[in-house]
Amino acid sequence: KAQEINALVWCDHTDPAFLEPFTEATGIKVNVREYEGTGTALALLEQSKPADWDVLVVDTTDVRRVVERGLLAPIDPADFPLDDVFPEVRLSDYHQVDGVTYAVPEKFGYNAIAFDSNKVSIEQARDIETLWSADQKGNLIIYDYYLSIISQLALAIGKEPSQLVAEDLPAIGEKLEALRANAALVGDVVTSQTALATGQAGILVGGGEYAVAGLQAEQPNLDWVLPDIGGIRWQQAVGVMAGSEKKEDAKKFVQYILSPEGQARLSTSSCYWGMPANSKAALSDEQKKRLRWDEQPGFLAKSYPYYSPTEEMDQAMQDLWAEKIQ
Amino acid sequence: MNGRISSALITTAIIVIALAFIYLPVVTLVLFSVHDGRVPVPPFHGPTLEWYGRILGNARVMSATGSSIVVGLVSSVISVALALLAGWGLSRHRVPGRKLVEALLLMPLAVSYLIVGIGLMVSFSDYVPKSIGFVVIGHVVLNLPLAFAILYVQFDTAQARLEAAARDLGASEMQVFFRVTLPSLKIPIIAAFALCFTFSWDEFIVAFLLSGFDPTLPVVIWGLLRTGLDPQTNAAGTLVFLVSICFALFVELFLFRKKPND
Amino acid sequence: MTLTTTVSPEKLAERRERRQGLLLVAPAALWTLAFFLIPTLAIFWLSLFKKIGGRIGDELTLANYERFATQGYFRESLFNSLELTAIVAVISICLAYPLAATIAFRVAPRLRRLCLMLAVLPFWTSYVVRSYAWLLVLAPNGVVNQALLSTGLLSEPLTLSFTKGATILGFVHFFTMLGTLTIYASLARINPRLILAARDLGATQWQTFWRVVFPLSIPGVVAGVFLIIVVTIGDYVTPQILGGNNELVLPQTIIMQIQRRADIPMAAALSVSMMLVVSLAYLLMARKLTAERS
Amino acid sequence: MTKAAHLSLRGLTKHFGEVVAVRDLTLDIPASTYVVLLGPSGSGKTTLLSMIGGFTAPTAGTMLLDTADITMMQPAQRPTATVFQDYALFPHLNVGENVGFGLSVRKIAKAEIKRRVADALEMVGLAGFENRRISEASGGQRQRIALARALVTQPAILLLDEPLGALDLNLRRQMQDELRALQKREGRTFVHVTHDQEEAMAIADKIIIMKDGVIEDAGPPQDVYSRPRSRFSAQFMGESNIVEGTVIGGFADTQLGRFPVAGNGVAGVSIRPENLALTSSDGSVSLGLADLDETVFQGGFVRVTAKLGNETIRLRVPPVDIANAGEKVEIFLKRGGATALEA
Amino acid sequence: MTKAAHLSLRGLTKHFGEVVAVRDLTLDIPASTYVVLLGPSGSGKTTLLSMIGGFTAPTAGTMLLDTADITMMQPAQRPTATVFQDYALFPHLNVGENVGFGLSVRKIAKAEIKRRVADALEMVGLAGFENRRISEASGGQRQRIALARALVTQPAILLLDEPLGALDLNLRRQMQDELRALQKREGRTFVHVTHDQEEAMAIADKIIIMKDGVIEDAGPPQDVYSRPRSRFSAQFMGESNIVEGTVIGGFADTQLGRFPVAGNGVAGVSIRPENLALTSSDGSVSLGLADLDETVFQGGFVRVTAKLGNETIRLRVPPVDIANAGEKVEIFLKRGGATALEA
Ligand SMILES: Nc1ncnc2c1ncn2[C@@H]1O[C@H](COP(=O)(O)OP(=O)(O)OP(=O)(O)O)[C@@H](O)[C@H]1O
Ligand SMILES: Nc1ncnc2c1ncn2[C@@H]1O[C@H](COP(=O)(O)OP(=O)(O)OP(=O)(O)O)[C@@H](O)[C@H]1O
Ligand SMILES: [Mg+2]
Ligand SMILES: [Mg+2]
Repeated sequence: KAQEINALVWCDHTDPAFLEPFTEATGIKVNVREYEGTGTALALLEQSKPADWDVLVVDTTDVRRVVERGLLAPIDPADFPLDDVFPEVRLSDYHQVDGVTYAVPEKFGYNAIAFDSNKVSIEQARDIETLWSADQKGNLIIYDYYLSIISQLALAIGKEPSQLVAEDLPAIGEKLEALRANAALVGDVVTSQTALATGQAGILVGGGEYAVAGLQAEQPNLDWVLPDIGGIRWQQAVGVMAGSEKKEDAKKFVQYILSPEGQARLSTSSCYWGMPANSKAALSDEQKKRLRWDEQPGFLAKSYPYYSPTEEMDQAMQDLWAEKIQ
Repeated sequence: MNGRISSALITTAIIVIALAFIYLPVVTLVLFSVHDGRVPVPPFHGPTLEWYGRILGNARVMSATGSSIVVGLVSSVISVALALLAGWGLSRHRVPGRKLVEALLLMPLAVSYLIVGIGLMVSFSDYVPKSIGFVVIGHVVLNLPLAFAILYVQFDTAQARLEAAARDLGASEMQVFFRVTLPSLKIPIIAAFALCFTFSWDEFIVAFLLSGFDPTLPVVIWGLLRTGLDPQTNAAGTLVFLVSICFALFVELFLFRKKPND
Repeated sequence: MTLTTTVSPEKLAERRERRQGLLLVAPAALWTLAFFLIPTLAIFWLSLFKKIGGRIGDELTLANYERFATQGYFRESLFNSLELTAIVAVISICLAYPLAATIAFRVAPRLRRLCLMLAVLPFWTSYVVRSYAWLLVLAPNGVVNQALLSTGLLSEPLTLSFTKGATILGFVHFFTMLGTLTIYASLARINPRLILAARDLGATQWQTFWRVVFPLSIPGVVAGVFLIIVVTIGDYVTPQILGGNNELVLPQTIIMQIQRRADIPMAAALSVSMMLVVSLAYLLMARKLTAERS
Repeated sequence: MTKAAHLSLRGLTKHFGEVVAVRDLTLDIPASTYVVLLGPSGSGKTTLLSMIGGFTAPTAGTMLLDTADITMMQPAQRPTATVFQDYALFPHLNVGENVGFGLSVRKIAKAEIKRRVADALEMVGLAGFENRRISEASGGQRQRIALARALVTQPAILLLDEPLGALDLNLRRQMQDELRALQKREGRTFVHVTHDQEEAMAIADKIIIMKDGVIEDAGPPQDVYSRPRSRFSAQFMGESNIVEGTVIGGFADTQLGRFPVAGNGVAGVSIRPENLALTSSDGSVSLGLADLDETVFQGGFVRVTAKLGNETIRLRVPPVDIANAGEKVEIFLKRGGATALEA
Repeated sequence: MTKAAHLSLRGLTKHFGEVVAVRDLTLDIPASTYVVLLGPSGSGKTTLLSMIGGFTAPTAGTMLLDTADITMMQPAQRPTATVFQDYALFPHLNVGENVGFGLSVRKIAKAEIKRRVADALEMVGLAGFENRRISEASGGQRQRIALARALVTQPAILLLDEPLGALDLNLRRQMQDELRALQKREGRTFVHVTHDQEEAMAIADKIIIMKDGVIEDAGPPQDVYSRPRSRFSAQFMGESNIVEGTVIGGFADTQLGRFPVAGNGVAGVSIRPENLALTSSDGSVSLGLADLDETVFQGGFVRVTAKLGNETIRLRVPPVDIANAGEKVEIFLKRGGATALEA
C-alpha cells in the first residue's frame, strides 16, 4: 500500500508540478491542505488529532509560536543543505528555540511598495513619506496583513522591526491613521491587483513582486521597489510535526523541498512565485530574470524579516490594526 | 389601444432594465473568461478559449469538481430522504411535541452558514476527520430544513387519503411508502433535490471550514482567487454557472414541463 | 381474544402511531440535534471561556463579552452590520417588489415562468466569483464608468468600487433575485378575483394596489427581508471584496479571530451576539407573519 | 343613489382563441328584474356575466344601460357590482372594512361609511358583525357579507356568479328565499348564474337557458318549464319524456298514439313525468297499458319507470297510486301535459 | 371471495379532545343491505364510517363482523373497502393499475390480476379503460374507477363517503341508479354517507339519520319519511310543518284544530307539505280557511306558503290547483297525512 503523508501548507505547495516529482521519486503521496494566516493553521491543528499532520509550512515569524505550543518536532540541521541557503534568510533565531532547530527556511520575498509608474514616480515610491502625503489621497492600497504593514511602519519610526516594544504602538497607531486617511482600500492579493490593474489606485503598501510580477507583461507601468528606509521580507519555513507518526517520510519531503529541484519548482509554483531559500535552486536564466535574481544581494541587505510578537503584543497589534484600519 | 401599447412598453422596459442589472456581472464574468490576456481587467481583448483549456486541464479543479458533485448528490439524497421521512411521520402520526420538532427541523434556516460551520468544526473535529464526509454532514444540516419545508406541505389531507386508500386495499406500510407516497410526490421530491443540490454546489463557507484534502469546487475557486488575478477563475466561474443552468434547464424541461399527451 | 384488556382501542392505536411517527421523525430530528443544536450550544458554551496563550482556559468567564462591549471596533462592526443590513433590505425590497409585481401581473402568463427563471438564474453563479466580476463592472475603465463618460455627463471616472456603495450593490444584486422569488410567490398566491372585486367596487389601480395587493403580499416581503437579514449579517465575502475592507462588519471580526488568532472562544462570543440579533429579527417578523396568516 | 335601469346586450360575442364562449347574443333585461342565467358547464354563463361586469372585453357587440353605451367602461365606473362564487372577500380586512371598501375608496366620510355599512349588514341579517374577522365567518355568513359589500355601493345591476354553489342544501334554500326577498325589496336588477334548475325556478323572474354560448330558451320559469322551446331546454329544466312524431293542428301522432299537444313547434313532443298519471282525471287521455319497470320512493312522490310499447317512459306519481298498482298499469296523459317542441 | 356478513356496532364512541364525534352508538347492519348514513355536517358520519373502515380507532365500543371482533383490526386486514369522497385515485398509476392495486399488493399472479381488473371495469361500465391516465378520466368515470378499485378486492362491506358529492345533478342521479343496481347484483353490504336526503331515499334499504354523534332515526326510507320519529328527523328528511299540541288516542289537539294522527308519539305533530291540499279528497279533513302568502313555481308542483290562524304553513300542490285559487283558500289534511312525533 502506498505511503501517504499529510501536509498543512500555503497554496504554492499544492501545485501538482511541485508535488508529483517527489511522489514519483519516493512513492510517497502528499495530501495537502492549504490555509491562509497562521491563526487558521493553529485553529485547524487544534481541531485535529496530533497524528493527523506530518508537515507544516508556516511564516518564519510564527515558528516560535508554533513551537511553544509543542506542535513541531526537533530536526537535525545537518539533514538539510543549510549552507546553500542565502545567509540573510537563515535566521537561526527564528528557526531555533533554546538552541534546538525546529524548521528550515524555504522561500521568501518582499512586502515593499508596488506602484503604477503612470501615477507615481519611482522616486516617490521609494520615499516612505509619500504614503501619507496629502496628494496621494485615495491613491493608496493597504495590503491586508497587519504584521507586514506594522513592521514597515516600525522602520518609518526609526526602529528595526525586531526591536518593537509596546511603547512604540501609539506612534505606530498615528502612522496607521495617516495611511488610513489616504487609503482607497485594504485588500487581499486579488483586490489589490484589480485596483492596480484597473487604475483605481497607484500605490500599494505591503506589495511586492508577488503582486505585480503576473501583471507586468501586459502592464509594464506596474513595478515594485524597496523604500529607501528599508523594506520588509516575508519568509516561509517548513518543519515536521511533533505528532507525526511518519517522521521519516516527512523529513524526506522537507529534504525534497530544500533540494535544488524542489526549490526551483516551489519558487515558480503556479499559485505564486517567490525567491527560493536555497541559492543553488535549479532555475533557468529566464526564471532567474523574472525573480530578479541578480538584484537579491541589494534587496536582502535593505530588508528585514517581520516582527515576531509575543502573545500579548500580537493581540495589542491586532486590536490596534482593527481599530485604526478597519 | 394606445394605452395598451404604452402599458406593454412599460412592462417590457421594467423587465429589460431589471434583467440588465441582474445580468451585468454575469455577462462581465463570461466576457472576461474569454479575455485574451493574462490580466482580466477592462478593456476587453479577445476572444480566446485558452483559459477554459487550462481550467479543464487543471487536475485540482477537476478533482474538486468531482468532490462537489459527490457532496451535492450525497447530501441532497440524505436531506431529501430524512425530510421525506420526517414529513411523513409528522403529518401521519400523532407525534408528541410536533410543533417543537417542526421548529427544531426548521431552525437551521435562521442561523448563518458561518455559525453552522464553526459549530460543527469545534464540536466534531475530534471525532470526524476533515473530509468531504464532514462537508456532507454540514450540507445536510443546511439543506434538510429546505427540503423539509418543501416536502412537509405536500403531506396534506388529500395525500393522507391516498395513503389511507392504499392501506385499505391491503398495502403494508412499506408498500404504502414505496408504491404510493414516493411516486405520488415525485415532482416535489425532485424539486427539493434540485434545490438542495444547487445550494450545496455553490456553498463555500461550510465546505471551506470542514473539507480536508479534497476540497469542493467553491473552495478551490476561492483559493485561486486568493492567489492572484487570473482569467482562469472567470472561466471556472462561468463553468460553474453553465453547469447550474444546464441542471436547472434539465429539471425544468424534462421533469416539470408537462408532456403534451400527459 | 383481548376481552380482558382495559386499554381502549384508541389508546393502543395511538401508541402504535406514536411509535411509528417517532421512528420516522427520529433520523431527521437526531441529525439536526446532533449536527446543529449541539454544535450551536457548543459555540455558546465555548464563548464562556477565555483563550489564554494558546490554551483555552478552564474557568467560566464573561471576559469575551466584556471585550465585545468595551473594544470599540467590535461595537462599531456590529453597528456597521446592522446599518448595512437595514440599507440592503430596504433597497433590495424596493427593487424586487416592482420586478415581482411586473412579472406576476403584467407579463403574459405563458412568459411568466421564463421571466422568473431569467430573473433568478444568475443566483447560481458562484457567489465569490460574482463579487469579483462586480469589481470589473465598477472599475474606472469598466462598463458603468465608460458608459457615463461617453454620454459626456462625466469628465472623470467615478470611484465606484471599494466603497460602501459597492458592498451594498453586491448584496442588493443578490437579494433582488431572492426577493423577487419570495415576493412573486406571495403575489401569485393572491386570488385574482380579489383584485377584480376591488376594481369592481370602484378602487383605482393605486387603491387596489395599496389596499389589497400590498397587504396580501406582506408575508412574501417579510420572508424576503428575513432571508436578507440572515445572509447579510453572516457574510464577510462581499464587504471584503467589494467594500475594499473599508468598513469592518461583524462576520469579518469573527473570521479574523479564527484566521489570525485562532481565538475560537472570542469568535464564538461574536457568533452568539450575531445569533441574538438574528433571533430578535426573527421574533419580530414571526409575529408579523403569523398575524397575517390568521 | 343609482336608479334602476334597463340593460340591453346587442350582438355580444366573445372568442377565446379558437373557443367561442359567447356567440352573437342579444338580450334585454328590464329594470328591477331577477334574471337567472342557467346552463351546463362551459355554456358561457360566467363569460357573459363577466362582460356585463366589465371584467372581460367583448370581441364584438355593444352593451347599453338605458341609453348609455357601457361597452368600454371600466368595472370601477360601471353601475354594476359582482358577488363572486368564492366571495372574494378581502382576508386582511374585517367584516366592516370589507363591506365599507367600495365606499372608502370613494373617499366618503368615515361616519357616513359607518352608517351605511351598519345598514347593509343589517339588511343581510348580520347587524353588529363589523369587527369580526372574515376567517371567523361561516359559509352562509360570508355569502351575506359579499352581498352586503356589493349592495352598499348601490349598483343598478347586481351580478352573482353561482353565489350559492358552496352552500349546503338547507342553507341554499334559505339564501334563495333571502336573495329573492332582497331583490324585491331593493328593486335592483339581479343577474344570477347557476346550473341548478331548481334554484333557477325558485328565484327567477326570467330564466335564460344558455348552451354553447347562445340563448337556447328564455322566459318566466313557468313558461320555460311547461312550454320548453327545445329538446335541450326540456331536458335541462328537469326530467322529461321526449317522444318523436309529427305534430299537426294541435295533435301529435307518435309511437304512443295520437294525443293533443300545446305549443306550436313541430319537432317532437315533451311530456313531464308529473303530467303522466296512473289514474284518469278530468280531460286526461289514455296512452294504453304499460309494464312497470322500477319504482323509487322519493318522499313526496314516487319516480316510476315503465315500458309503453318500445318506449321507456318516466312518471312521477303520488305514493298512494303505486301502492295499489299491479304489474300492468294504464298510463294517462293529463290535460295540457304535452308540449310540441320547436327544436 | 368474502361472503356477505352481518356487522354489529356495540357502544361505539369516539372523542376528539373535548368533541364527542360519535356517542355510544349501537347499530346492526344485516348482510347485503344498502345502508345510508344521513345527517348534517358534523354529525359524525365520516367518523363512524372511518371507524368501520379501521382508519380511526374508537375511544370505546366494539365492532363485530358476524362473530369476529374487528375493533382492533388494521384497514389492510379488514374485509372492508372504502370509496373516498375525492376518490383518492393514485395519480401516478393508470386506470388498470389503480384498480389492480389491491390485488398486486397481495402478490396475486399478473394474469389473474389482469382478468379481475377487466371484470371489475366491465362491471362499472368502463371495459377497456385499463391504459387511460387518471387525469384523462371525467368526474363520473373517476367515481366508477374508485368503485371498481374497491370492489375488486371483494370486500364484505363497501364504505362510501359522499361518493357523489362532486358530481352534477344529472350525473348524480345516474350514478345513484347504478350504485343501487350494483349493490343488488353483487349482494354486498354498502354503507353510504351523504347529507342529501333525496339521494338517501333514492338508494337506501335502510336510512340512519345521525345528529350530534347519535342515531336520531333509522329505518327504510318510506318509514323514515312518512313516520319520522323526531322533530329533527321530520325536518331533515324534507320540508315539514311541525304543529305543537297534545296527542291522545290517535287524535291531536292543536292550534289547527283536532285531527287524526298516525304513530304513537306524544311530542307534537309533523305534516308534510304534500299532505296538505287545496281540494278535498277521500278521507281528508278540513283545517279551515287560510290566507295565501306566497307561491313559488317549482316545475312539477307549486310551493305555497299560507297563514292559518297564527301558524305559517307550507303546502305543495299541483300547479293547476293554485291557478284557480283566490286570496282565501280552504286547506285540507289528506288521510294519514299527520304523524305524531316521539321527540
Ligand atoms: N380565459 C379563458 N381562456 C380561454 N377559454 C376560456 C376562458 N374563459 C372561458 N373559456 C372557455 O369559454 C367557454 C365558456 O366558459 P364559461 O366559464 O363562461 O362557462 P360557464 O357557463 O360559466 O361554465 P361553468 O358552469 O363551468 O362555470 C368554455 O369553453 C371555457 O373553456
Ligand atoms: N381529526 C379530528 N380532530 C378533531 N375533531 C374532529 C376530527 N374529525 C372530526 N372531528 C369532529 O368530530 C365531529 C364529527 O365530524 P365528522 O367529520 O364525522 O362529521 P360529518 O358528519 O362527516 O360531517 P360532514 O358532513 O361535514 O362531513 C365534528 O365536530 C368534527 O369537528
Ligand atoms: Mg362559470
Ligand atoms: Mg364527512
